[in-house]
Amino acid sequence: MANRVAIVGSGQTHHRTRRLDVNGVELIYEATQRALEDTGLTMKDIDGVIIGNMDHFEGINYVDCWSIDGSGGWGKPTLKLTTGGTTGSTLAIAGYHMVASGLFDRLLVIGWEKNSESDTTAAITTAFDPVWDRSVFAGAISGLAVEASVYMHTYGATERDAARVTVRDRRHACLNPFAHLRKEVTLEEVLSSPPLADPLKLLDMCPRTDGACAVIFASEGVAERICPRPAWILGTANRHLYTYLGDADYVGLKSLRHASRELYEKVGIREPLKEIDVMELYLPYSFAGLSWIEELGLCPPGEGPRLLWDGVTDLGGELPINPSGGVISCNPIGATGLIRCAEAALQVMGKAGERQVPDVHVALSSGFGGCWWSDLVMVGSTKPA
Amino acid sequence: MMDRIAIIGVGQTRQERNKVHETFADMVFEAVQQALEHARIGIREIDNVVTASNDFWDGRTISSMAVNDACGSYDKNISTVEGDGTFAAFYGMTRILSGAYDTTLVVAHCKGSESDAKHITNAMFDPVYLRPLGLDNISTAAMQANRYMTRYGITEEQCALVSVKNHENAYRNPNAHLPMRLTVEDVLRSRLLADPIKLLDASPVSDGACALILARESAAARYTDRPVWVRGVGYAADPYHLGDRDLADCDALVAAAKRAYGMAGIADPAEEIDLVELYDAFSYQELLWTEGLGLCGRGEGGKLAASGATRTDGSIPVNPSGGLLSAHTVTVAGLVRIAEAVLQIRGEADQRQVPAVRTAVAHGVNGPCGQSHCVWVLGA
Amino acid sequence: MAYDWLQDTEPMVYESRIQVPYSWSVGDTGSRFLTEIRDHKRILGKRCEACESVYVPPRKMCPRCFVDTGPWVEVGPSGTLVAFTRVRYASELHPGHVPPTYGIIRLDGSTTGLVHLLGEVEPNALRPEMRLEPVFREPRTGHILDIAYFRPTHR
Amino acid sequence: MTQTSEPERLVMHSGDAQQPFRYAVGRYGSRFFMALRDEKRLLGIRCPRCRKVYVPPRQVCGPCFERMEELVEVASTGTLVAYTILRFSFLDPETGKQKPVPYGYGFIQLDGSDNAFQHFIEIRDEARIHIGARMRAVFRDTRRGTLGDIRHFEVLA
Repeated sequence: MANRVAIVGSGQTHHRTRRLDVNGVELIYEATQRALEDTGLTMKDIDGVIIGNMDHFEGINYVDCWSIDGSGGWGKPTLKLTTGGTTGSTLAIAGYHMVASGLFDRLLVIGWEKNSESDTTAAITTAFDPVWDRSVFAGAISGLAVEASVYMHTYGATERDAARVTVRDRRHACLNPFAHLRKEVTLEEVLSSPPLADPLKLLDMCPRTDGACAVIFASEGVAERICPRPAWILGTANRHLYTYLGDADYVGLKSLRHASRELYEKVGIREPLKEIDVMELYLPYSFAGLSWIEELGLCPPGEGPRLLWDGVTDLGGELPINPSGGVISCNPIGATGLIRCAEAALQVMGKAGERQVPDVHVALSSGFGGCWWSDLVMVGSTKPA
Repeated sequence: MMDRIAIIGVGQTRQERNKVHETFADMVFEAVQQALEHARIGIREIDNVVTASNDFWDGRTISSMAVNDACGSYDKNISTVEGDGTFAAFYGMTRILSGAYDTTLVVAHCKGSESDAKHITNAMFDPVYLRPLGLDNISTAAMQANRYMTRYGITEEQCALVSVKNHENAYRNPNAHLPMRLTVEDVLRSRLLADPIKLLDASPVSDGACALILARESAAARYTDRPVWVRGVGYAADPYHLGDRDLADCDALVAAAKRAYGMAGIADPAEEIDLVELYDAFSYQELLWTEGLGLCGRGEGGKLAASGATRTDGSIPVNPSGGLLSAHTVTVAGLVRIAEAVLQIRGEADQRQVPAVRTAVAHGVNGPCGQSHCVWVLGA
Repeated sequence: MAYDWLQDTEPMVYESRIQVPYSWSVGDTGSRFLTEIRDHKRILGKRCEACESVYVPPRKMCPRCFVDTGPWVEVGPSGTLVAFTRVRYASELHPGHVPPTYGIIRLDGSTTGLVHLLGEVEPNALRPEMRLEPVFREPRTGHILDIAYFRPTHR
Repeated sequence: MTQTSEPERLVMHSGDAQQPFRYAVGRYGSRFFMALRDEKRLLGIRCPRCRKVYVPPRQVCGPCFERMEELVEVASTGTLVAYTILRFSFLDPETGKQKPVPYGYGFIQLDGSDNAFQHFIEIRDEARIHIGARMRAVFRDTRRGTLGDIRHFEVLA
């Protein structure tokens, strides 16, 4: 049997539009120091570092090497993972495997981003095939707009339904001191915000954010000594399905459907809506909050809007989603997936402050990116069998 | 102690100057198919995949997206290490040790022919303090060579011997890019790039892909009667700013080797290791890395090479494949070192076979002037 | 379809580029370093109070001890040559499009080396431990090349 | 470098720095472009296992992990399966300049293929553009063997 692994602490920067006071290395240092403070550990206790972001977002090649001053990786095993938007969640999954391997006891996992330092859409566009996709594609916004158009066409969902997702996440963000956009918006404000790509408008989309997140993963036996109520990793699963955009199946998010079914099976979840207490999902835009929760099996296809309007996913509802405010309120891309995992762990540990959901035993976090890819990490209060 | 992990199959494309007919995906598909055949395993029995690539070299953010179809990861768990393949293989190994998977496919690709190495390697350097100086991999390596040779009295002739040996070895490796019969004089007289590095002290830019398949012991037995065991792995990083370290040292390599040897129970590497495949991006690096790997004392890398010990017929053959000097595929190069070590241990290295290899070391590097090193000890 | 279409296909190449503009934050620590050079031709390092290392360029944190660095300290401006190379090939990335000479220079009072350009010296005259001094550019803009290069100290 | 005030915080700009690339199209893609350039024909490739036809042609069927080699001609007409109209301006990473907007962008399932082909869509009459619309490729007169040899797709009259 593999070693069990828990998240024992984390640190986030206060995420902002632009952090001129620090360079990228110093931003990483800030999050890392906060994670160490959170756990009472020093860098000497850390036996390895994993870090990730997207090269062309900051224009830095070999970020793992460049960031050593701030990551604490001097003299330590240091590794970089990069999978685009899923980078943060990919890092969390790696944190799990590397500690579960028995080769590490206290592993520092860092995701970061300085979106302010480049043109995000230009940078994202370089993620796609230079010969076939790049000249017509317009980054995440165009891809997501296409998905939204198909969802509306297939199920009759409306822009107003989607706006309800933004309203929820932005309301939740007011409770999270680390979130970037901490101001409520109304349905009307979302609907009347400037158009980006039909049917998406400015307030349907995530912002561009500077920020970093560091999470410490520890092995069984070590974790309990660091933290009275660690967040145990119950399971991970992911799917990175496509090479070409045109191969994707725009009705729904197949990668999330497949990954979640694998994860539920592993962990023994039969009714996710009832058995999972809170979700921190990488929903980069409003429509994802309708359609992707269907893929997670919370309701039948096309019924996402009903769950939203019924308040099921609000704080206080049956299954709160994104009590942190989610990605629509804060998106330092290379950190975003890891923030979801860190927030899910905070909920399990009971350390989520004003955004705490009562009695969380099982929490799910997700990452999204690449060519419609999905990563999942589930954490819980009880050691897995 | 960790469970036993085996490498059950390896595959590599030819490493060439310009694979203009092939996309990243084409190269990856070729390497993966070879590895599957070598391991006598089907793609459906591979339960997870780790790819390795570099977004700058590929000219593509999320460079792994190009090879999702070709690496056979459809509907499987997959991840991507950005950096040398030895590091990706390490992560691939932990995914088995974690208990989550039985068989990991690791595949790396790179095509240096598609970009301009000066631009790509300049981007390794800090944009505020270093990039404006116009630094690249060659000019920074030259400073390391200068410092190393000055501190220990290493000679240009000793460096040249490495180039002569490795290019000669490449004649026996059908996958190598640049086999050449050279004399020390040829190397010394070749065009000066940046003192003291000359053209024939430097590696070419090569295209290629390499794949390997890792399996836990119980799974390995189903596929092969010739598993190559992972006896130890270690990796570590030095600080970033070149002036923060003494470039004549390679502390990160020493630390990485110490971990790997510790895990493998190796006390006297020069005595216990039968063969080394290391990351010789420049001729002086083979000398420096043999020191870091503990094959000789500090400052004795030049003497070790001059003694003939590192030749294929010597006491500790280094890079019988021809090394990076004969084929430098960047992120692929370290994975090729592992693949070559595996072939040697299995006795399948054909003309470049070194007799009776039971324990071999493979080595990979990330970052400028060997900032981050990964060391593998493999055994029969 | 016949198999040989693969063989008689002309291999096409798509010539392109990546041109994403970046605006890197220098940060408060780096900004102080560069503005001191710009305004006062003074080179500053930062000292770690735990290990006594003095870093140039200055770091907000000591990468070895992983704590905030302590006081600013003025270093140099003269220093000692640790390692060097003369580049012999052309690159449009070289400042002024001239193949540069590089050095790692340990400025007096610093424990680390600064990578920079060397000038006013024949490559054959370069020696380890050689004494060097900075030549400042006019006008200065708050850029690492406000130090134009280091040259041998003439006594 | 530019600066902001209080305290002075410098920013380092990359200016017009760029990295050149020579992306290999590969045999499969090159074959597609040869047919497009020389004959205004569109080619797909069929998987021997699942029989799906993919455009553009590539060597590997991802789901089957099968090597493909059976080229098939597909139509230059098809059905719009998804689309959007870009209304915000952004930097084109291939030029470093703002991309002109608005422009239409969509996925067209070409007749005879099983996946979608991504391209610009002509948007002069937005009211006629909808999911399910029948589309056709509009070819350029001068073709060089790139995706731009198709100007865009337009709604069939």
